[in-house]
Amino acid sequence: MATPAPKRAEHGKRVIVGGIVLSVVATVLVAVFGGRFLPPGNGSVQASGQVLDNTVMLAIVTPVIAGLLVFFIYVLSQFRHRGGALVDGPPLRDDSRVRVWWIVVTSVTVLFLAGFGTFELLQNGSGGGQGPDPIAVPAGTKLPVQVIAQQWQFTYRYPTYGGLETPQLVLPANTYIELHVTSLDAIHSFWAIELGVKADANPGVDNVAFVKTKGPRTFHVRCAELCGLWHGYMFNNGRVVPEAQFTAWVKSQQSDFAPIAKYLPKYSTTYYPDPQRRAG
Amino acid sequence: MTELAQPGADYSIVETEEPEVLSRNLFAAGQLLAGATAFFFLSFLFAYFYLRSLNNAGLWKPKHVDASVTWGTIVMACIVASAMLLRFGRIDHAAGRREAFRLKALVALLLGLAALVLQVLAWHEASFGPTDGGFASVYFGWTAFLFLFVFCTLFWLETVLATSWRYRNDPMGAAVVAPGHASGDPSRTAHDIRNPVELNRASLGALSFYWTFLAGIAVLTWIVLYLI
Amino acid sequence: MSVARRLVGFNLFTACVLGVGGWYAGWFSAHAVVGPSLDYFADVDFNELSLVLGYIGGVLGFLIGLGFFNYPLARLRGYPPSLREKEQGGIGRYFSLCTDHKVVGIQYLVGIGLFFFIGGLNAMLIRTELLRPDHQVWPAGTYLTIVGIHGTMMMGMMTSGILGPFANYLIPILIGARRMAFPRIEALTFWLLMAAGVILETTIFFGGFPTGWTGYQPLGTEANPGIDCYYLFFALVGISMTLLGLNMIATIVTMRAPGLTWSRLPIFVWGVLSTAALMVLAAPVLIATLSMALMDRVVQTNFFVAAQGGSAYLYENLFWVFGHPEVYVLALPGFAIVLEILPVFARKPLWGYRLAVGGLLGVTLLSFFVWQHHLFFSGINADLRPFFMLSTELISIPTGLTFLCGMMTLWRGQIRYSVPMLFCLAWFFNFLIGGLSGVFLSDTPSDTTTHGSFFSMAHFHYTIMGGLVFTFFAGIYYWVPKMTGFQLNERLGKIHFWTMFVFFNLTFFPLFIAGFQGGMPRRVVTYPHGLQFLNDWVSVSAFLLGGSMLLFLYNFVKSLVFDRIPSPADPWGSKSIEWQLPSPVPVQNFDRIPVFSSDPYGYGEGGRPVVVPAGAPAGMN
Amino acid sequence: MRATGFKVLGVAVGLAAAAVLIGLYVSKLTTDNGSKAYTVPVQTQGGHKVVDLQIETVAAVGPQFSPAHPDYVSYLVRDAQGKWLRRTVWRLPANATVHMTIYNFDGASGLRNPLYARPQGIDGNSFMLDGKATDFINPDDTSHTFAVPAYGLVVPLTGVADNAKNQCGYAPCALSMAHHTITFTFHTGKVGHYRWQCFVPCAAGWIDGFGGPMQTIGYMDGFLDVI
Repeated sequence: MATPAPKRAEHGKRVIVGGIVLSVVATVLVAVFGGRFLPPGNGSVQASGQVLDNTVMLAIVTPVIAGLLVFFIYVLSQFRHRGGALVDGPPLRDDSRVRVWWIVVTSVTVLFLAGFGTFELLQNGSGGGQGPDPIAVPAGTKLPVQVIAQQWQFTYRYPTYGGLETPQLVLPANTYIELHVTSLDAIHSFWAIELGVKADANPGVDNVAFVKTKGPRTFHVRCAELCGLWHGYMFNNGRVVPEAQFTAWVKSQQSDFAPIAKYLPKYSTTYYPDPQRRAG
Repeated sequence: MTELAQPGADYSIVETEEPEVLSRNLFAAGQLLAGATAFFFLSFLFAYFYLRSLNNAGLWKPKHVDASVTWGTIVMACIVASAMLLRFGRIDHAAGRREAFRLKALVALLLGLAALVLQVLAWHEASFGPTDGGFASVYFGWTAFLFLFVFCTLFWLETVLATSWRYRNDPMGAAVVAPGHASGDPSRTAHDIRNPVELNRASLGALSFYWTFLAGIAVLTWIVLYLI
Repeated sequence: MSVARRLVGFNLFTACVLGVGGWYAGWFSAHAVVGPSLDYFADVDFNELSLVLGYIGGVLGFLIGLGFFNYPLARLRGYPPSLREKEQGGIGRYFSLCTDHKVVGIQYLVGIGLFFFIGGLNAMLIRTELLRPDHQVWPAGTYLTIVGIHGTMMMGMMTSGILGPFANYLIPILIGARRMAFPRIEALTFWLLMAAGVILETTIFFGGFPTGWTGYQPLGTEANPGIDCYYLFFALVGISMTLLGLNMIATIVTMRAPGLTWSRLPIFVWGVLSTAALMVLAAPVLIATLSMALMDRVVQTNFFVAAQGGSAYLYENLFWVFGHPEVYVLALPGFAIVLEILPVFARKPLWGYRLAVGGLLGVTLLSFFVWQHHLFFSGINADLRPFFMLSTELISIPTGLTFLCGMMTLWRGQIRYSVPMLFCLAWFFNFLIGGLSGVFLSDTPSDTTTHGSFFSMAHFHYTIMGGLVFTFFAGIYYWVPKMTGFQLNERLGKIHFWTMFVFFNLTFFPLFIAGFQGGMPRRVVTYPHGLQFLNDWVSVSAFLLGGSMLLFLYNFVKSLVFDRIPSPADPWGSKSIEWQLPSPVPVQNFDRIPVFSSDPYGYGEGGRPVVVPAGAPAGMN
Repeated sequence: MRATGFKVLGVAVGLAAAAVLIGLYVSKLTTDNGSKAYTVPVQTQGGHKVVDLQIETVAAVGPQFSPAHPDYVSYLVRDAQGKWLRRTVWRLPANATVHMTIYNFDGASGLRNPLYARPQGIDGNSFMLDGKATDFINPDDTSHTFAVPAYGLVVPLTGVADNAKNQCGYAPCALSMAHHTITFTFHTGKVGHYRWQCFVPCAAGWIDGFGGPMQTIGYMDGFLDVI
C-alpha cells in the first residue's frame, strides 16, 4: 500500500466531520427553500401548517440521509478488501460510546418528532378527519358543510342554507369551515388536496374536519380510498370565492335545485340508508 | 474444518423419535397453539364489545334476539367437564392406571361430542338467525368457530385414546412396533418409533393442556355471549 | 408405463385431480342440498355458498391427494405418533408430500418464486395501464382486480418469502438438528400456500375483486363472487403462516443442539424467531377477520354492515391489528438476512449482537401497538392519534439499532463485493429511504397529504420490495449454492443486481413525487394529465425492472440447469455451520449432532471452532 | 450432449407453457368485464355535428345478451339497423349535440340520494318524459339515472309502475311493452374518455345495491368515448 492506513480515530473523525458538514449544508438548504416546494401549498391555514410540518420533517430527515450517505461512501470505499487471500477485520463486537450516543440521538429525535406532531395536530386538527367528537376544535364561528360520498361522486350540503345540496363544492374565503364527511355506501376518503384536508367517509359515521380558507382559488377534490369501479374517476374541482360571490352562488343553486328541495331528507350528519340485503 | 457429515447419505437412515423430544415439542406447540387460539377468539371478543358499544342503527341486539342461557350453560358445562375428566385421566395415565385413563378419556370424548350435538340443537332452537344484527353475528360466528376448535381437539383426543387402546397389552416403556409401519414404508428396515406408549403420554400431556385451555375459552364464551 | 405408474399415488398430480374433483363436489353439494333451502340466494344468479364450499372441497381434495390425511387417519385408528412420511429419493419428492426440511425449502423457493413472478406480471399490467392518464388498456373493474391480485399475491405469498425457503432449509441446520419439530406441518404450510395461490388467481373467473389487498368493507361485501377467492386465499395464507410460525418457534426453542445457547444463536435464527412470533399471534386475527367477512357474504351476518348493527370500522381495526405486524413479518427476515450476511463479507464479528437481538424483539413487540396509524383520518378514536403517532415513531428506535449494528459491522472491515453483499448493501439504501419516508406518514399532520396517496405506495414498496425482495435475492445468491450444490453465475448476478437496484429506484422514487406533489391517490386508473411524464417514466423503469427479474431467471436456469458448476462447501469463507457441511446438505444433515462452542461470527478472533463434532450418530436403533 | 438437448427442450417447453399461460391470462383480462365501443352514427346539420342516441334500460338483460349474467340489470344501445346491443362504450364526436332517447322498461327502486331526481347538465335542465316536459321526478319513483359526472349531467328515469300490464321481464323488450320514454339533449365537449353510470342502487340482491352490474362495464356503467 502506498499510504499507511489511517488510525481508527482518524476514520471516525473524518466520517463525523464529513457527515456534519454535509448535514448542515443540506439541512440549511431544506429549511430555507423547502417550504416553497413542499405540498400541500398555502391553500388554507391548515395547509400552511402542514407545509411547516413537512419542512420540519424534511429538515430532520435530511441530516440523517446526509450523514448515512457520508458514512457509507467512506466505509465502502475505504474498507474494501483489496484482493488476495481473505483477511479478517478487527474483531469489534461492541462500543458503549457508539451505542449510547446512537440510542440517545434516535430517541431524542423520535420524541421531538412525536411532540411536534402532537402540538401541530392539536392546534387546529391540521385538516384531518377527527371522527364525530373532534378533540381539536378551533374557536369561533364556523360554516358547516356536509360532504356526502357515494359511489362514485361527492355531493355537498349546506345546512345553514336550508339544507341546500349540490354536486359542487364552493366555499367562502377567509372562513372557518366545519366539514362533516359521511358516506352512503362504501368507504371513501374526501381529499381536498390544496386545502390540506383528508377525512374518510364511512357509512353511518360523521367524520368532522376543520379548515380555514384563505384567498379565492380553486382546488382539487379526489377520493383517496379505494371505493369500487369508478374510484379513479371520483374527483372534481372546488372553488374558494369571496363572501359576496358565495352568497350569490348559494342563491343560484337554491333556485336551481328548488324543485327537489322538498324531497331531500332532513339534514342529518349521518345517514343509514337501507343496505338492501340479498334477502330483499 | 470439522467433518460434520459425509455427502450422499440417503433416506435409509432414520432418526428415532425420542419421547422426551416429542414431549417438549408438543409442550411448546400446545402453548403456541393456545396463544394463536387466544388471538383468534380475541378478534371475536373485540367484535363483541366494539359492536356493542357502537350499537349502530340500534341493531346491536333487537328485542327478540336473546341467546338461551340454558343451552349455553349446558354446552359449556359439557366442555368443562370433559376437560376436567381428561386432566384426571392424565394423572391416572402418569400413575400407570391406563385402564382408568381410557375410561375417563372415553367419557371425556363422549361429553365433548355431546357438547357439539347440543350446540347444533342450540342453534336450531335459537329465536334468531345470523341476519339479526350485531349480537346475532357475533353469536353465530363465535359459537361456530368454537365448534370447529372443539371438534378438532376431540379428534386429537380420539387419537390418544385409540393409541392407548391399541397398545393396551404392552407394558409401559417396552412396546414393540413392527419395522417401518409408522413411516408408511414397509420396505424400510429401520423405524422411527420405539415406544408408542411413552409417545402417547407426551401427546396426552399437550392435549390435556390445550383442552383445558379451550374449556377456558368456552367459559369465556359463556360469560360473554350468555351472561353479560 | 412407468410414467403412468408414477402418476398414481399420493403426489401433486393426484392432488390436482382430487382438488378439481373436490371443488365440483363442494359446488354441487351446496347447490343440491343447501342452495334451494335458503331462499335468499334465489335472487342472485350466483350461489355464494357453493363457491366457498367448492373451494373448501378443492383444498381438502388437494391435501388428500398429496397424502396429508393418511397420517391423521392412521392416528385415528390408534397408530402411534411418527416423525415422517415415507421418503423417496429422486425428483418425485419435490412433487409430493415430503417431510425432509431441505426438500420443503427448495419446494418453497420454487413455489414462492413462481407466484412472485405472477405478482410481478400483474405489476407490469398495472404500469401498462398507467402509461396514459386516461383509461385505456384494461376495463376499469379489471384494473382494480389486477391491482388487487398484485397486492394480495405479494403481501400474502411473500410473508413466507424468506421463512419459507431459507428458514425451512436452514433453521434445523443452524441449530444443529436433523429436522423441524413437526415435519408434516412444515410440508402442510407449503402446500396450503400453493393451493391458496391458485385460488387467488381463479378470481378472474368469478368477476375479480375491487378491494385491493386490504379488502375493506362494505366494498368487499358488495363485490363480485371473485372476492371470495381473496378471502379464502388470505385465510389459507393465515393458516399457513400460523402453522409455519408455530413450527419455527417450537423447533428453535426445543431442538437446539448442545452448547447452542441463546447468545450463540445466529442472528438469522433470532430474526426467524421474532417473525414467527408475529405470525403465530397476528395471523389468527386475520383468519378470524376474513371468516367474519366471508360469513357476511355467505350466511348474511352483519359484522361489517353499519345499517344492520355492524361496523365497517370493525373490519379496519381487525384487519390492521393483523396488517401492521404483517408488514414486519415481511421486513424482519430481511433485517436478519442482512445482519447474517454482512459479517461474512466484512470479515468481522457481528457488531452489537445483543443490540441487534433487542432491535428485532423491540420491533416485534411494538408492531402490535401501531395499527391505527393506518386509520388516522378514518374518524376512529381521533383522541388516540398522538399515542399511535408516538408508538409508530418509537419503532424507528429498534429499527435504528439494526441499522447501527449493520453499519458498525462494516466499519473497518475487509469488505468484499460479492453479489449477496451487494444486495445487502442496497437494503441499507432502500430501507433508509423507505424508513425515512415513513416518518412523514407516521406524523399525523403530514399524513394528511401523504395518506392513501402514491407517496405511501412508494414508501411501502421501498420498505417491502427494497427491504424484503432485495434480501430475498441476497439469500438466493448466498444460500442457493448450498441448497443445490451448484454455483450461480457471479457476473450475471452482478448485472442483475445493478439493473435491479437502478431500475428499482428509478421506478419508485418518482412515485414519491407523484403522490406528494401531484396528489395522485393509490389504485386509480386515471390521473391528471400533468403527471403523465412522471408516470411514463415510472412505467418504463418498471418494465426494465421486470426485465432485470427475467435476467435473474436466465441466470438461475443457466447456472443450475446448464452450467452446473459444483459449489465448494464454503465458497464465501463463512464460519457458520451450514458452510461446514457438504453442498448440497446430505439427507441427515449431520452424521453426529454437533456441539456448539461459539457463535458463528468469530472473524479475526483466532481459529476458534464453532462446533465440535460429538453426540450420537444418526439412525441408531 | 443428449442431456443438453433434453434440457434445452425442457426450457423451451417451459417457456412456451409460460407464454401460453400469460397470453391466456392477459386475453382473459382484456375481454372480461369489458364492452366494445359502439360508434354512434353522426349527422351534420349546418356544419354542426348532431348525434341520435337511443338506449334502453332493462330489469334483466336476459340470456340472449349475457349468458353469464342473465339477471343483471343493464343498459342496451340501439344501432343504425334498429338492433339492440349490449354495448356501453359509445364513441361520440367532440363538440356535438346529442339527442338522447332512453326507453326505460324497469320498475322503480328509489334513489338513495334524492338530489339526482333533479335533471342537471342537459339543455334547459329539463327532459321530456313521455312527451311531457319535466324538471324533477319523485326520488322514490326513480328507476335509474343516466349520469355523466364529468359533464355534471344527471337524468333520472321514472320507473314503470308496479301494477303496469305487459311488463318486460328480460331483454329484448318490445316497444309495445310497458315503458317510459325519456328524451333530452346535451353537448359533448372536449376530446376525452368520460365515464357514465347510474346513481340508483338498483342492483337487486347486492348489498347497498351497488354490486354486480353496477360495478361492471357493459351493464350499468360505460364510457362516452369522445373523439
